[in-house]
Amino acid sequence: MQTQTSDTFAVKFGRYGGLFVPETLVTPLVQLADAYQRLMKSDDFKEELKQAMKNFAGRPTPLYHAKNLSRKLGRRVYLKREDLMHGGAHKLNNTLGQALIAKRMGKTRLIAETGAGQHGVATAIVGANLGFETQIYMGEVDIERQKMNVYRMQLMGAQVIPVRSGSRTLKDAINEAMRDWASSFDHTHYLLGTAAGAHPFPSMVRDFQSVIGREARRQIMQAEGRLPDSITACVGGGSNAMGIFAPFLEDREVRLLAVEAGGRGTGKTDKIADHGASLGLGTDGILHGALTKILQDPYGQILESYSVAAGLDYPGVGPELAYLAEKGRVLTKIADDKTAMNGFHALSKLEGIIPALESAHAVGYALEEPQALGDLAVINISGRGDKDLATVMDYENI
Amino acid sequence: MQTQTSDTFAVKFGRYGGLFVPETLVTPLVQLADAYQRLMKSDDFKEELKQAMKNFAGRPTPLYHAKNLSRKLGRRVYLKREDLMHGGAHKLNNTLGQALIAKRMGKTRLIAETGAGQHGVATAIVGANLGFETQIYMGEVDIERQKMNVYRMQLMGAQVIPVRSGSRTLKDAINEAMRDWASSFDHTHYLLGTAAGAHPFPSMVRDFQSVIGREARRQIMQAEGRLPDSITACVGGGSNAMGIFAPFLEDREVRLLAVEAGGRGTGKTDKIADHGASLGLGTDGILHGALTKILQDPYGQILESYSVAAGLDYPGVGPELAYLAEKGRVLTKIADDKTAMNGFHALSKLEGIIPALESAHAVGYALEEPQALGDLAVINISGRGDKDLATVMDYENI
Amino acid sequence: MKISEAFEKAPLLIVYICAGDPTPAATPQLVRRLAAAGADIIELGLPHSDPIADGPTIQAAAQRAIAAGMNTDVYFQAAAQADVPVPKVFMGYYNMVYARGLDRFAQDCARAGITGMIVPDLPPEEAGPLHKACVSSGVDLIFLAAPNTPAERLKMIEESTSGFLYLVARTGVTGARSDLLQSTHELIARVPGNKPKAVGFGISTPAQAAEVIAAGADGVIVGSVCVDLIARGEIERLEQLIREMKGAIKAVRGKGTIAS
Amino acid sequence: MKISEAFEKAPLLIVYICAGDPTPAATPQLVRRLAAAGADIIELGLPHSDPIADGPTIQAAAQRAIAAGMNTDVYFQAAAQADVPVPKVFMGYYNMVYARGLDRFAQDCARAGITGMIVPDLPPEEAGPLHKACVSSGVDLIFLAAPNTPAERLKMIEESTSGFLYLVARTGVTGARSDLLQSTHELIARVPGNKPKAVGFGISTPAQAAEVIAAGADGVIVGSVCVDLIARGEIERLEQLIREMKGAIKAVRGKGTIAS
Ligand SMILES: Cc1ncc(COP(=O)(O)O)c(C=O)c1O
Ligand SMILES: Cc1ncc(COP(=O)(O)O)c(C=O)c1O
Repeated sequence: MQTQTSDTFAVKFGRYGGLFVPETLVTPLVQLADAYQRLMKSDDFKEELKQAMKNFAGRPTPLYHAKNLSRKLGRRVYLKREDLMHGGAHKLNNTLGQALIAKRMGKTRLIAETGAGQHGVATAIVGANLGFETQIYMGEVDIERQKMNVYRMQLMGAQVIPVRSGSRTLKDAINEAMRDWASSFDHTHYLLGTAAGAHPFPSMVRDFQSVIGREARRQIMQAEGRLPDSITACVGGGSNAMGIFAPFLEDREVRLLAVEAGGRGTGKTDKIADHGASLGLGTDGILHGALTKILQDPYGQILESYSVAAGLDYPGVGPELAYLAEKGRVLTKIADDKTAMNGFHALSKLEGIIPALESAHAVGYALEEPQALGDLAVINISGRGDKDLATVMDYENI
Repeated sequence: MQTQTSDTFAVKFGRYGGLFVPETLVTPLVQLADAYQRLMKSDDFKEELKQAMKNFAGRPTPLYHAKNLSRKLGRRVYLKREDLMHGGAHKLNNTLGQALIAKRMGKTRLIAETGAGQHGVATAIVGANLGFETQIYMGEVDIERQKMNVYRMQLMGAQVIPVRSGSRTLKDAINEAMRDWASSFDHTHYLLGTAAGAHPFPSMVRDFQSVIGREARRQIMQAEGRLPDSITACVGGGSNAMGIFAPFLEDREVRLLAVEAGGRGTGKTDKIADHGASLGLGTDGILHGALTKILQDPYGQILESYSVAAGLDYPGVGPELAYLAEKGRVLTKIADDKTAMNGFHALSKLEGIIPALESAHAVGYALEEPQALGDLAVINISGRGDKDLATVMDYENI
Repeated sequence: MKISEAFEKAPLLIVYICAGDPTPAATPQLVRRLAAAGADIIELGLPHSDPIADGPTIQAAAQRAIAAGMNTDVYFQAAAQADVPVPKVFMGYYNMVYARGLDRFAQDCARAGITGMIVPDLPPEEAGPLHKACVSSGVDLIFLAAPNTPAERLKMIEESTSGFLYLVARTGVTGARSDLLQSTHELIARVPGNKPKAVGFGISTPAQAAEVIAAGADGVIVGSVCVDLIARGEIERLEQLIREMKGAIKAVRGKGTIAS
Repeated sequence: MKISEAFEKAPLLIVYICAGDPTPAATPQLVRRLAAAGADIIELGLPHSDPIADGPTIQAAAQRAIAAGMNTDVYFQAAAQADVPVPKVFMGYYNMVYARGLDRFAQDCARAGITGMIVPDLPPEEAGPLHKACVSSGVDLIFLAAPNTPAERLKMIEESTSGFLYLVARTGVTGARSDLLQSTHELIARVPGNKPKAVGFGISTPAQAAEVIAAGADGVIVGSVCVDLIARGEIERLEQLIREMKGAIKAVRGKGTIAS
């Protein structure tokens, strides 16, 4: 899967990726990469992960033939149901994998960043389940708007630490977690939540998430006897997208559609980007340890992003997606807030499935450009929308 | 499974059960019973249900060996993970089954009652998915305290009808749904949400829910090579309990523990019962079409029940449970609000699983009386607790 | 008075009220006024917390009555005090009967001069024990049939009922409506056997009452409209309505004169 | 001035400030005063929106500076205006360098009299392209080593760095602390090769500075404490501190006199 490695130091995807971090973090990351490489070859570890995925997380998730949505779009549409995962999103695929690694590395504490709180919840889940002390960095602004997820984390024994620096949102929570890790790596694992950041996170998170694509591949072959014409996934940092795309990368006939957040519109590029479309509208730069596509001003200051879906509200993207998009293997699409809301309502009404606002971007895009999907399409429903009800009510002034 | 039938009219469980409804409802119920009997023998129907359970609802749900809870209780404890079902609770097992029957009977509209909103949500899900017009009766009081579930139903296209009669809670919502059905049965199916009410609901709901127990039986045999010493489930109307108990009824060595809501305490029996323990503290009577154990005053007026878990806040219980409890096959236990809160927090912290407040009654009981569970125990986690966060925060003045 | 005696003078006007509404104390006198105005049978409802066969009007009456102190003990006192020359019939939900004990309930009826029982949520198939108690106490147990009752079942119900057969004019719950349905006519026509049959649910006008009698019924039952007038305190209008209804049905098929 | 020349007079005091804090206009004069007070090398930080290696003090300074209008163009103007007889060194995050273009950035440094670059989030392994640009422009590229850097890697970093080797006194981020750690001593002792080595991160007192030099370092870097005094407008106290620190390190292993 890895398109190029610069010797043993850090995986690169074309020119993207790498390991751009303060020296203090280099060795912890290298050790993590080593442990990860080693454990992914261990049958014992793989079996432990497999059992946890099955008995705790609820895998496999179904691939559901959405008959009503199919009728509406005039093609066969299947939904990969990550909304049925424990915790309510694909996030647990990754946190479970990383926490099991951390355990084997002898770590006793987990730290993580979170924006909407989904990754924080998924980290709190594994923290409780596997007996870690768990601390979650979360921007003060996000704490305010995601009270219920804050409470879920606390219920599971995690401590939520307010981040007051910068824009006080996700990107600053990542900064703060990295700062913590720079002095705590001895006993602490930094559990990054998406397929972005420094090596080995993009590869590791992709690998843990690619269970989505492996299952989907088996399931669509069983249901239809062929590969789909397209796979559509939303992109925040890129973990659910890379997770479902990865096992199909060699199948050139499968169109891979990455839908980013268009937010309030893609015009502005001042101090604040009114969107989260780093893949489509960003430029090359370094953020959180990797060279990738980012939203930045001409001097290299990172812009604040925006999306109604907190999980897509990030000014960077995983380096592998940046590479695949540039190569043309992944097609970059944009769905704005309104399109996402449309997807949210349509899937709820048509199928009785309330998608996460993040996933609703993928659905909304499909509703707008059905012909892009081909005859047989898979859409990744990365999470459920229960967490978003207050946001949607707010958005619609209910 | 049915212990006695009084010819073809209505199944009885010992003296419990039956069909005590206005004449207008007799024929619709008899027709439903006939259709149900017929369809449960149809391979075609069974296959359709099986596929929907697998691809849409997310079955099988795991049977999870909860290591931390096991350690705490000093015995092996497995959790049946109905919290991972689509919609967040076991309710969909039943609504999916009934809606598929309704479809085959040519009905175009679903009505249902709901208290906490879980059954309403599960009905709205199948309504949307299978193309029914859907109306949900819900007490005005419950609408006020379960705003998010009301919104979920509406998102999926269901109409929520406020019930202003009686105590304006679940029992009155059932009354109102029965009144609707008395004139709408031609094109409408009344989708009752628990294993209570008139024949054929108690048998039908039990049968649809008993997929829980069938899976659990297979799973525990696979994991442990033997049947459990006990199975613990919470009881509102009795659907999740009967669902997991039913396949074990013949296995006398498996202790079946039915945990009811003790609410604020079991002392009072004035106009309002401060609990929901109809099985343990109720007396014989007729409610919603069945002879069963109910909470009533000496004259036969139905008492208002109470529990912090809205889904257990019902002054009746399914007739089969009443029979099994009287026979001693099912042991009746009571967990009050405080015990349930304890279970809620303990499972969240120990395992990273936030249970529904209903299910938390079963967990709380287990924490209080671990020795009652034997060496190998199964606890049914009938739903997830996301719906209850505001309630718990309120309860704890957070 | 036995119900069967009353039906010798069919067509009859049967009037339902909710005992205890507005107060338990008011009930005996109210019953007397209804009988005086022309009611041939008084159906005296025992209010229940969960009246699933009833529409909003009777639900509300039941709530008022319960709040005013009505209960089964008070009910029988009130019924006994309501000394009228026409049959009194109990109407109420099975749980209220069950809670008191079937035998005791039937005996209490007999003692209070109640000669029939209508239990709308008790189909004949489930009624064995109560039937036995009623027979012991000499109380008629009256069953209901509905427009959607199939032929075979209708026959069984007709055979099971005693006193009269209660024909439900329409599917749905109690409550005044202004129309009458084709299905009501069909139901009346479909009934086998020779027992008296009275039609209720939704009948509120003299014209409807007349229509039902013309269609072959032996009695007409009015409920919600009466309960509604009582709720508004318009007892004289209620008496007037009873007189008009009585006139209307007797005009169709009567002895020519209005009783009392 | 070339960095290597400066280290001929080791031990050195290296002072970090955040360019543009409190205002871009104030920076050149501030640099002059620091040099005049005894700073042997000035590290001029280019503020970044996301300074992951920095603690709260420098984060806040960066935010103030950006708000006050600091950007890369302004930075180079200010640096050029800050004409001092000691080396000026760029300190900033890689994205700021990358955004301008590596060659252009190195050339701008040279043009502004900046003779070294410290990029804390750029390990040698990723620094190939910038190294080339620096060589072309005659600018030293200074790498960092940390207490948790393993031996082999330490060797590689020492070989890669030019100007001097930046030893991170402790794991974690920048920010004043009052202690010094055993691991700092060990790190100083562990460094192979002969390049000058300066210790920074958390050093804020003359005693700490002296301890570091006594342990074998060729320079000591102070940052957060200076930024803090600037934030409070206490420039004279800053000058005083620099004088004291300079005195302390020279007392350990110096030519006996305090420079300037
Ligand atoms: C449900 C859901 N989908 C998608 C995302 C976006 O993240 P990623 O791009 O890593 O899948 C998030 C992030 O929180 C999420 O919660
Ligand atoms: C999660 C959950 N568990 C249990 C119950 C109680 O119902 P039953 O006894 O039918 O399982 C409910 C009812 O809403 C529920 O939502």
